[in-house]
Parts: sequence; structure tokens; C-alpha cells
Amino acid sequence: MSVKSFREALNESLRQEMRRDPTIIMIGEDIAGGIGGAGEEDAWGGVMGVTKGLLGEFGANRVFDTPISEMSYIGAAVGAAATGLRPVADLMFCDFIGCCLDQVMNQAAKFRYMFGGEAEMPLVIRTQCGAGFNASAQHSQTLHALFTHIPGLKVVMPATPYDAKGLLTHAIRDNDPVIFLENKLMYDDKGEVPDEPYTIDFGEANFTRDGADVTICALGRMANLAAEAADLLAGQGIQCTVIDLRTASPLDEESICESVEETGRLVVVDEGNPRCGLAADVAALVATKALFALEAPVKLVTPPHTPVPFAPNLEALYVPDVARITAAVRDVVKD
Amino acid sequence: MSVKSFREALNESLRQEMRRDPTIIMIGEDIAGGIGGAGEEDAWGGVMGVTKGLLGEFGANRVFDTPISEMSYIGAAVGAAATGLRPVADLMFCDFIGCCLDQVMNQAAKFRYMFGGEAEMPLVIRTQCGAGFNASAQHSQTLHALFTHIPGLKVVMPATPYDAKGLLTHAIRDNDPVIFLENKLMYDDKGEVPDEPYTIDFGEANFTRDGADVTICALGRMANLAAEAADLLAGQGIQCTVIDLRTASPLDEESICESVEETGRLVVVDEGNPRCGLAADVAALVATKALFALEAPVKLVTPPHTPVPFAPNLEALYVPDVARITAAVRDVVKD
Amino acid sequence: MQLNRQDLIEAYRRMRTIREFEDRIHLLNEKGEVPGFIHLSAGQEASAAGICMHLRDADYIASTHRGHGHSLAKGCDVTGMMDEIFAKSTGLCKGKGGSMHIADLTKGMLGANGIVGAGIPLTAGAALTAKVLGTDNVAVAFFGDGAFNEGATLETMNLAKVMNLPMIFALEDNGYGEATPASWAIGGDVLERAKGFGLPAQRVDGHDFFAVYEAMRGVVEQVRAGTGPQLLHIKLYRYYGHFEGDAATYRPNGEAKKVREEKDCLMLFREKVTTAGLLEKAQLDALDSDVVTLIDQAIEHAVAAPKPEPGDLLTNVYSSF
Amino acid sequence: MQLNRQDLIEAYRRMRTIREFEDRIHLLNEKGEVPGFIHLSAGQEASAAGICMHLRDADYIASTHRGHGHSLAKGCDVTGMMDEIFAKSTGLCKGKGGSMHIADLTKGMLGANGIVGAGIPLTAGAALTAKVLGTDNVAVAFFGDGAFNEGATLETMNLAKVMNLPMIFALEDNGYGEATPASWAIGGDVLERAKGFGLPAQRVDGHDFFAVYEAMRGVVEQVRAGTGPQLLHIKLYRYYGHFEGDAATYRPNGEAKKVREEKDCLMLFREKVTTAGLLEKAQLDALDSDVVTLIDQAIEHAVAAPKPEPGDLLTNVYSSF
Ligand SMILES: Cc1ncc(C[n+]2csc(CCOP(=O)(O)OP(=O)(O)O)c2C)c(N)n1
Ligand SMILES: Cc1ncc(C[n+]2csc(CCOP(=O)(O)OP(=O)(O)O)c2C)c(N)n1
Ligand SMILES: [Mg+2]
Ligand SMILES: [Mg+2]
Repeated sequence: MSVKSFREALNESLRQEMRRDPTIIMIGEDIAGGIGGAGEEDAWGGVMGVTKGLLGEFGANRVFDTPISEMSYIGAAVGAAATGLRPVADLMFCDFIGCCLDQVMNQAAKFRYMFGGEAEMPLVIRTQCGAGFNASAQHSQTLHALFTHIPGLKVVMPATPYDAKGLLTHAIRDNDPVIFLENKLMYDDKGEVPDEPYTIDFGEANFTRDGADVTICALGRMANLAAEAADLLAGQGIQCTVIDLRTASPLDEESICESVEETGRLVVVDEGNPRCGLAADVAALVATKALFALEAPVKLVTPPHTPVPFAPNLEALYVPDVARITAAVRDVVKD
Repeated sequence: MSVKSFREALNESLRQEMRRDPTIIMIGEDIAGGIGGAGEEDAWGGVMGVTKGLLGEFGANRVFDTPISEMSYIGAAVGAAATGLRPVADLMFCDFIGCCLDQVMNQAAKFRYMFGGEAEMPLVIRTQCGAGFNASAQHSQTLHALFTHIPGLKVVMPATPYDAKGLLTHAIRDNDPVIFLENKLMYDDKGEVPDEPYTIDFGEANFTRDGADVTICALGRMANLAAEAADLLAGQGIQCTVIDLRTASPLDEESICESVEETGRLVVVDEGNPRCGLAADVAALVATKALFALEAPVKLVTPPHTPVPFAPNLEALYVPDVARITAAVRDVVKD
Repeated sequence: MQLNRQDLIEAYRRMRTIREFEDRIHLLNEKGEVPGFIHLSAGQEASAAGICMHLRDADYIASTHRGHGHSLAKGCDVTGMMDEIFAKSTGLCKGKGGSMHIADLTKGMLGANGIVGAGIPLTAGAALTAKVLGTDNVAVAFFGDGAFNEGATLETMNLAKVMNLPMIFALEDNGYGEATPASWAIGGDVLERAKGFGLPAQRVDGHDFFAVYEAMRGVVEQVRAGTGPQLLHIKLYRYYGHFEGDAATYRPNGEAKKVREEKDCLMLFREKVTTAGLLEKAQLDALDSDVVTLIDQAIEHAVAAPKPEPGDLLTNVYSSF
Repeated sequence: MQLNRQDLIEAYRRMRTIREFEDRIHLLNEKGEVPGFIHLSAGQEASAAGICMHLRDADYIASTHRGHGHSLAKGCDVTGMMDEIFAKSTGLCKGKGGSMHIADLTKGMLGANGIVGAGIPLTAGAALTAKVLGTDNVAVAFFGDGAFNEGATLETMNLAKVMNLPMIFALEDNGYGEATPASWAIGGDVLERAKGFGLPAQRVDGHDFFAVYEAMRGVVEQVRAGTGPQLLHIKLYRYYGHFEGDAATYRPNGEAKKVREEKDCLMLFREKVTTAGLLEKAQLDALDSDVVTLIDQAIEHAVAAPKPEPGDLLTNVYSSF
């Protein structure tokens, strides 16, 4: 156990899994960087440096840089997963899914079903999400709901370095296609992370705070803000249960409903677009399965239904923050 | 006014609008069919014959067949819309959005916002959706939720020939990008349709049945099944209000909430995937804005969260039908 | 690999099986006895057979919406396929995929595909597997003239080249993508386009089994040896409409008839082997009737086979259910 | 169009403005004074200017993530751009787009673009508009060597060809797509690839304004006349890292320095015009200081300009709000 960054936790998971299983490969744009050039071979290790050093250890027959051709290399990862490898593909930003959705939605997600069970799809697609980087509308989206909407995919969004390693390791060992979303603001977040490999199961939410007054559900970076808000509110006499969902698909429906049965109040915090988003999905779950437990209307804390603005002052208003979460909680407990 | 098929209603809308405005063009794969060949010039008029005859009337400088290159021709439609034309693009099946999502999600939907309002995007994308045609997992999806999730898009799904014409005409005149979903089972549906041009506003739901016991929301083909179910139930003493939402984005939130305030019960019927789907979205709306009106848990009637199966007997179980709707209604009224 | 008597029989058997399979499905579909969206490959048999005769089970192919011929040529079970097309639980995909999604990974068949161009990146993935695992397997993407203009296809020509993948692009040019002539839809020349991506490319008469077979012999040898991807531009023709139900009014009158009469691949094959004294007519006729029996039995089996159970709707979504 | 004295001054002014703009933003970014993801085009000015000198406002261009140079060359307002990059409400996009989304449709600038390759189909759309409306406007897609491997780009080469669109593909090959050398990432030869789609294509030295200008003169004349799309392969170099913050360790030591010293487009331009006696050094120096003043003022304006109002978050989503 030692303190590691989110980035290091991910790198360690990749490294340990690749050591364990020679069929695991990595493929993506500039995940090494400098391939074919006269400069440093492993110049980048991904735009955020997450895959740094892996080319050096595993060589050019395990770590593949590609041309800028998302449909083709993501598709190649899908095909490789169906034929015996366990690819970890890197889609630099989840915003780029528009260039390769077919291979994810119509191929990877549906092979097992369309083929009557006669296909394995041990594929991981790591990708960045999240606003707050002043990266504007095409590099700041958080598209977990889009993936969650597609049957056959699993969708993961870790909130801590510990979870990042454990969930990525699980994702790599899983035989279904997993979309693994990393919030770009979190790579330098630090936390205790075991040195040895371990896994965290999908569909098992993490109760990070316990409180009788209200349930707050979130995942990824929003789960941390929710916990922060809960701590603030605890000082003001409002006790929150905070559920870090960890995976949007599968969803830990049971934990959510059980908690709402206890608290009677629900706030869902999510960075995705609100319409047909994950926050709505969780609210609908409770409206269908635990309605009579609710003592107040459900509150959703999400961005507005707009693209992500560039200006930092607008972006700050766009992304849910602790103040908006505490306000929402205060609202639901006063009802 | 005369009886027309859904197909004829659409064709008439296109024809009348193209006559009215010379900047309206059509672009897509085989929307004429046979282009460049020695055979009949307008051999198909689209796979379903909707655009039949338009090449003949408007010529090859208004009606464009394209190579099989969705990203490119949908993108060309987006670029044309930004520069002075009003393109009606045809994406043969909405399942093919995986080949061109970027141009829809990151370009068409975001131009106006990213450019600070300095762009118009009078683009319509007509596309087919719906299961029941034994067309299997890649030609049977109903992806309106995916589009609804994306801010900047408008999403339309007509239920009748009358609405098809009025909504398409509105879509063509609208200055925002509109995804217009046509259920492939409905082209031969018949109904009264005025001969002259008319429009139906977006975001204005259609109350097709009036009843005090329960509100059923749906759109597209499901709205018709909901009405059928309501008629059946009326005979059994259960009075349903049926709301055909017509457009998933914008959503007529007010009508939904007002109706639920009156009936106290809500069933949402939708053919999309359930997770982060439109049914969940409507349920969440009510859970956040009209919770205390609810006298029973909300019921969602959707397909299971699986790809669309091929076998007709499985597909029949997959798509919501009148029996499942009536069962759901009976369930919520008994609580 | 030179074609011995055994091989010739095998080649003919595969082609004839495809033809009979397609012709019979055409009739069954007309009578409303098979469901679904069906695209037949009758007329294109020499390509499927000429290419797949060079492949082993561990080599992969990916196919298209028009996938019956490729599947049969790659060794998929006739009965399993027929059952699948009839939407039966005994089908290759348990009735959940149908004509457009027939697959058998154990035979190296990565799936027919409802999305034009989608099989091509998948094939690159199979080739990547061969490369990483150090086998000398190859992977073949079958696709049409229409698919040659999809981004997925074009990107993958480049990807396969720069990654030096053991992959073969088998472009089956039947002159039309749906109703649209390839001569209009493809800008530039096919071979030049492939070469512009650094791919060796050659054109071959897809009506002539021997031409396809010979071209593929050289290609597969080099690709197996690790010299990188290549493209075959195979000119051929589909006899039926684009999909079952399409009257093909976009084709000049008599075009299909002329090809059938003058260039039918089965006819040409028979002529060649009998003229050269390699096989006798009687032998071929006997094979023909064996194939008819085989297909009869497959249809009989498919008709009698059980439908999927209601519970099957919810299985095979994830590895756990 | 022959270059008269006026034109030469205009060309130099545009190039120098771009250089100064980029150099200053580089410094401001280092000091943390401008937000966002920034990609600078210093070194590539001759291409932007040499091409856009042939265009009028009604002609469209689409650009890339590296779009400042193209925008300035196409006539976007310097102050409006600087304000935008500073995220101010007076910016060209009211502070809602930033460096990667600068656009001005009134100037025929269809937008920088954060998605590699995305501008190319958009450009085809602008060309389609010209075709349908019967103007003789043309549309130019600027894109990089990396973008040359995107499906969107490749598909559009074909689409533009078969639709005979008045479109020009301006491939700015600076040798790298992020950290990856173009020499590795592009299979085959660029010109052959373009020709394989039926596009006339030529290579030009992008450090030499006059070479770009002359090549574009011929191209634009033909494309305006309706002879269909063409491609220009413009070889050039970017001086800074891929994005601001990138140390560019993937480039051989001294590579950037060498290009700056030997091939800098501004240097070459000055040499040519002064040697040929077309303009005097003093004149050019005066222009340089005018440009410095212009950029100084723009920065001053941007610093002082107001931020967007909170309410702006919710506007410009749809035509109605
Ligand atoms: C991405 C995508 N676009 C369009 C279609 C509709 N479609 C199905 S087959 C086909 C034509 C394909 O032509 P070609 O590649 O020549 O194959 P062929 O049908 O001639 O065998 C089209 C356009 C599709 N299935 N997928
Ligand atoms: C679809 C997509 N894929 C990847 C990226 C990430 N990315 C941004 S710029 C870039 C390199 C582009 O290279 P090139 O086209 O040569 O342009 P240059 O940066 O050299 O001007 C990449 C990979 C992106 N923005 N969009
Ligand atoms: Mg074809
Ligand atoms: Mg470059």
C-alpha cells in the first residue's frame, strides 16, 4: 500500500495485468508517441502520460500506436477481442466516439447476443471525460449515459485512485466490452493504493458516507464532490448517505433503492447531459421501484442541457459543484 | 383533405416544401436510386419509396444520391446548412448513426452554441427506426434517446400520417438540426391528411385520449399502441389519458406534469432501450416536478435492455405491445 | 497449392452448395417461408470459393450483409445456417442473428454484418491477433464496391498498411451498391486507390474460379509470409436484386440474363474441367444432386427445428447472463 | 491574378500578423494568461496566406484545431479572435468557443474544429451550396497529415469527386500528427492516394509563399470553373509543440531550429521581395511594427473586455433561446 496518483494507479493496473497475461495489448493514438520517428520512442505515453513506460516494458508487439483513424483501430480492437486478444484501446477523449460509434454500438456491444452467445468480447476502451479544463464543447463531454443506453456495454467511472486500479483491473479481466471513463481533472488526485493487483466488482456501489436524512448518488468526480458536500452538511446537521455508483452499467439498483427506503430523499449528481442522462435514469429507478419511500421530490444536479461552454466563468457554472449540491440537499430535506 | 399513407404524407411535405423554397435539397443513399446508371433514373426513391418522384420534379441539382459514406454526406449536409441551404438528409436506418455521429453530435448540434449564436443549422435528418421487421439487431433500433441526450438537436417521431406531414414541414422550416425518426412498420398506415401545407409545432404534445384514471405517455408507433390499449381499457372501466409526445426534444413537460397532477398515475411506453432512455426521462421529470401527484409507482413499458433479436417470436416479445401496456395500466391503477 | 482432383471437387461442391442454398432461399422467401432481410450472393460463388479454398479454420474472414456464400465457403455448417435463417434455436446464432449476422468463430467466420464496411476493421483485428500471437494466420475482409467508399474501409487500408497486418482486402465488385452503379460511386480507379495506400492490388475476373484461385494463391502466400496487406479487385455480378423483394429496375434490361448465360461461374467451371478432362460431367451431375439432397435436408431440418424459447430473449447479453 | 505591390504587402501583412499573433499567445499562455487548449500554427503562415489570398469572403474555408492562421488569413477580425481566445463576451464566438472553435461565417470561415477531419465534410457542404446555388464560389478544407488518415477525409475525397464539388483539399503536412511522424502514419504516397480517388494533386513547398500562391492560382481557377476537386500537398513545419505545453520530445534535436533558420517563410519572403526589388526592407520593417502594435492593441482590448454574463450559459442552444 502506498500513496499513488490516479494516473499511477491506472498505469500500475495496466502494467500488472499485461505482465500476467500476454494476450493483453494496448492500442491507440500516441499511447506511446513518437513511433516511427527519430525522437524519443515513448515520447508521450498518452496525452496524459497514463501509459508511459509500457512500450519500454512490453515492446512494440504489445503496445500499438495507430494513425488517426478511430473507426479502424477501435474496430481492430473489437476484432482482436473476438479472436483471442484482450485489447485495452485508448480513445483519447470520449467526445471522439462520434468517429467510431458503430464499432462500439453495433459490433462490440452486440456480438455476443447476435451470435447466440458464441462470442467473447474482452475489450476495454479507456477514454477521458469531464469539463473544467477550458477545453470547450468538443473535448469536455461526459458521455457515460450514451454508453449506458447501449445494451451489451459495461460503463465504469472511477472516483479515486484506489477504485481506478481495482475497476480497471476488473475491466481488463471481464469478458464483456467495458467503457472506462477517466475524468481529465483527476489524474493528479492522490490516494492509498495497494501495490498488488486487486479487483473491484462491477455493479457494487460504494457507500462513502452514511447518513439518515438524504441519499446522494453520483459517480466519478461527482461522487467526490458529493462526499465533500456531505461533510459540509454534516457540520450543519444534515446527515447524508453518499453512494458512489462506480459503474453506470451495471447499476447497483438494490443499493440505491435500499438507501432511499431508509432516507426517504434522493439527490442525484451527474456531469452528463440531463435529458436521457444517468441522473434521470436513477430518478426513474426510484420512481418505479421505491416511490412510496420518497418524502420529497427527487432532485437532480446536472449541467444545463447545453454544450460545454469555453469561457472559464461559464464552465464553472456549467459543471455541478459543491455549492449546488448542498443547495439541492437543503432543498429536499426542507420538504 | 384526403386519405394518405404515411409514406405519401412525407412525400407530399417534401414536395411542397421544395416547391416553396429552392434552397431545400435532399441528400442520401439511393434516395433516387440508379444514379449514373443505364437503368431507370429514379429507380427506388429511397429504400422505402418515400422520396419517389422528387428527382423527376426537382432534378439532379436538388436531389442528390451519394456514395455509401455517411460521415461525408451527412457532414456535407451540415456544412450546406451552415452556408445557405436547407438540406433534408436521409440516413437510411438510424442504426447507421454509428458511422456519422460526429457530424451530428459535435458539429450540427454544437455550431450555434460554440459560435456564440452566429450560425444557423436548418438541417433535417430523416431516418428509420423500429423493430418488428425481422431485420435484426443492426436494422431495428429506436435511438431517439441517444439524440435527445445531445443538447442542440431536436428529435421528432410522428405517430400518424397527419403528424408526419405537419411535423416534417415544421422540421424543414426550423432553423435547428432536427432528427426525424420514421418507424419502418408505419409507411403504409393511412389517415386523413390535408392537401395544403401545414405545420405542427414542436414541444406540443397531442392528447389523443382523455381519461381520469391514468396518464400514458408515448410517441411514434407506441403512441398508437397506447391509444389502442386505452380503448380496450375504457371498455373495462379504466379511463386513460394518452399523450402522444410527438417530439422527444423539446419535450412538452408541462402537459405531462399537468396530466399526472390530474390522474395521479403514469405509464410511459417507449420502444427505445430502457437504460437512460426516454421512458426513464419522462419518469424522472415527474419524480422531480410532480412527485406528490403520484398515487402509484410509475410504470415503464419498454423492451428489455438487450439488442433486438432476430427470431420473430422473440422480437414479438421484445417490442412493447397492447397487452403489455394494458397490463401495466391495470397494475398502476390497482395500487 | 496446386489443385488436384480432390480440390476441384471440393471447389465445385462449395460453389454449387452456395448456388443451391441461395436459389432455394429465394424461392422460400417468395413464398413467405423465411423471415428477415435477405441478401443473396448467387452469381458470386467463384470469389467466395476461390478465396476460401486457401484458408484454414484458424484464418479469419469477415463478411457483409450478403454473407451466405462466404460463410458456406469458409466451412460454416449448412444446417446450422439454414436453421438460423429460419430463426430456429438450433441455428448457428440460436435464431438471434439471422441472415445478416451468421457467424461461427470456430470456423474463422467473424460474422456477416448489417453495417456496410464494418467487417473491415474487425478483420484488421483478427489480423492483429495473428501478428501478436505470432501465428502465420491471415484474415480476409470480403466487401462490396459500395463499401469501398466507407470511411471504415478506407481507414483500414491505411491502418493495415502501416501496422503491416496479415490482411487481405477482397473487394467483390458486382457493379452496384444497392441501386447505385459502382462506376458512378467510385471516384478514380480501384487499383490506383489501393496502391495510393501502399497496398499491392490486382484485378481478377470473379466469374472464373481459377482466376480468383490463382490470384489468391500468390496473395495469401505473401501475406502469410508477413509482407503486409494486399487488395484483390474481383469483378463479378449478383443475379438477384439487392435484397429479396428488389426488382432491380436500375439495371439495364437483360443485363443479368446475359451474365448468367455467358459468364456463370458454375458453367465456366464445368466447361473448363470437363474440356481439360479433369472431371467428368457425370461426376459433376452427381455432385449437383448430392447438393440438392443436402439443401433439401437442411430445409427440412430448419422447418422442423424448434423456435427459440421466450427466455432466450434475455440471455447472451453479457457473459454473466 | 498577378501579385502587384499591394498584394505583396497584403501577403506579408497576413503572414506577419499570424506569426505575431501566435508568438504572443505562446508567451501569454506560458504566463497562464490565456485559458484553454491551444494549438499554434507559427511556421505554417505561407500556406494560410498563399491559399486565402485567392479567396473572397463568399468562398468558404474550414479549419482545424490549429486554426488561428487560417482564420486570420481568411479575414477574421484580429481583435475578435484575441477576445475569443481570452474567453471574452466580445470575442467572435462570445467567449463560448475559444481557440478551437473560432468561426466567422460572414467571412467564409466555417470554424476551427476540435475533431480531426471533421472540417472536411463540412467543406464539401459549403461547396455543395455553391453548386446548388450556381455561384462560382469554392470551398477549401485545411487539414493536417494526421487528418489525412481519418475516414471523414477519405470518404470526402471520393464524395467531392463523384459529386464534382468545387472543393480544394489543402493538406498541410507538418510532418507530425501530435507525436506521430507522418512518414510512419501515412501508408503509400500522398499524391498517389489523392489520384486514386480521381483528384488531381500536386506537392508544394509550404515554406515558400510564392510556391503556394502559384500552385493555388491554377487550382482555384480550375475548381471555380467547375472541373472538380483537387488536392494540394503542402509541406511545412510547426515551430511550437503540438499543443501549448508539449515539449515535442518526439522531434529530433535541433529539427525545429534548423527549419526556423533555413526555411522560415517570413524570412524567405523578405529575401525574395527585397532581392527582386519588389519591396524595400524598411517598408517590411514598418509593417512589422504596425503588426506588433495591432497585436498589442488586440491583447489590451482582450484583457480589458468583459467576460460573458452568467446568463450566456443558456443562450444560443437553439434558434429560440
Ligand atoms: C453503414 C451502412 N450504410 C448503408 C447501409 C445500407 N446498405 C446495405 S447494403 C448496401 C449496399 C452495399 O453495396 P456493396 O458494398 O457494393 O455490396 P453488395 O450489396 O453489392 O454486395 C447499402 C447501402 C448499411 N447497411 N450500412
Ligand atoms: C477525431 C479526433 N481524433 C483525435 C484527436 C486528437 N488530436 C488532436 S490534433 C491531433 C493530431 C492532428 O494531426 P494533424 O492532422 O497532422 O494536424 P497538426 O496537429 O499537425 O496540425 C490529434 C490526434 C482529435 N482531436 N479528434
Ligand atoms: Mg456491390
Ligand atoms: Mg501534422
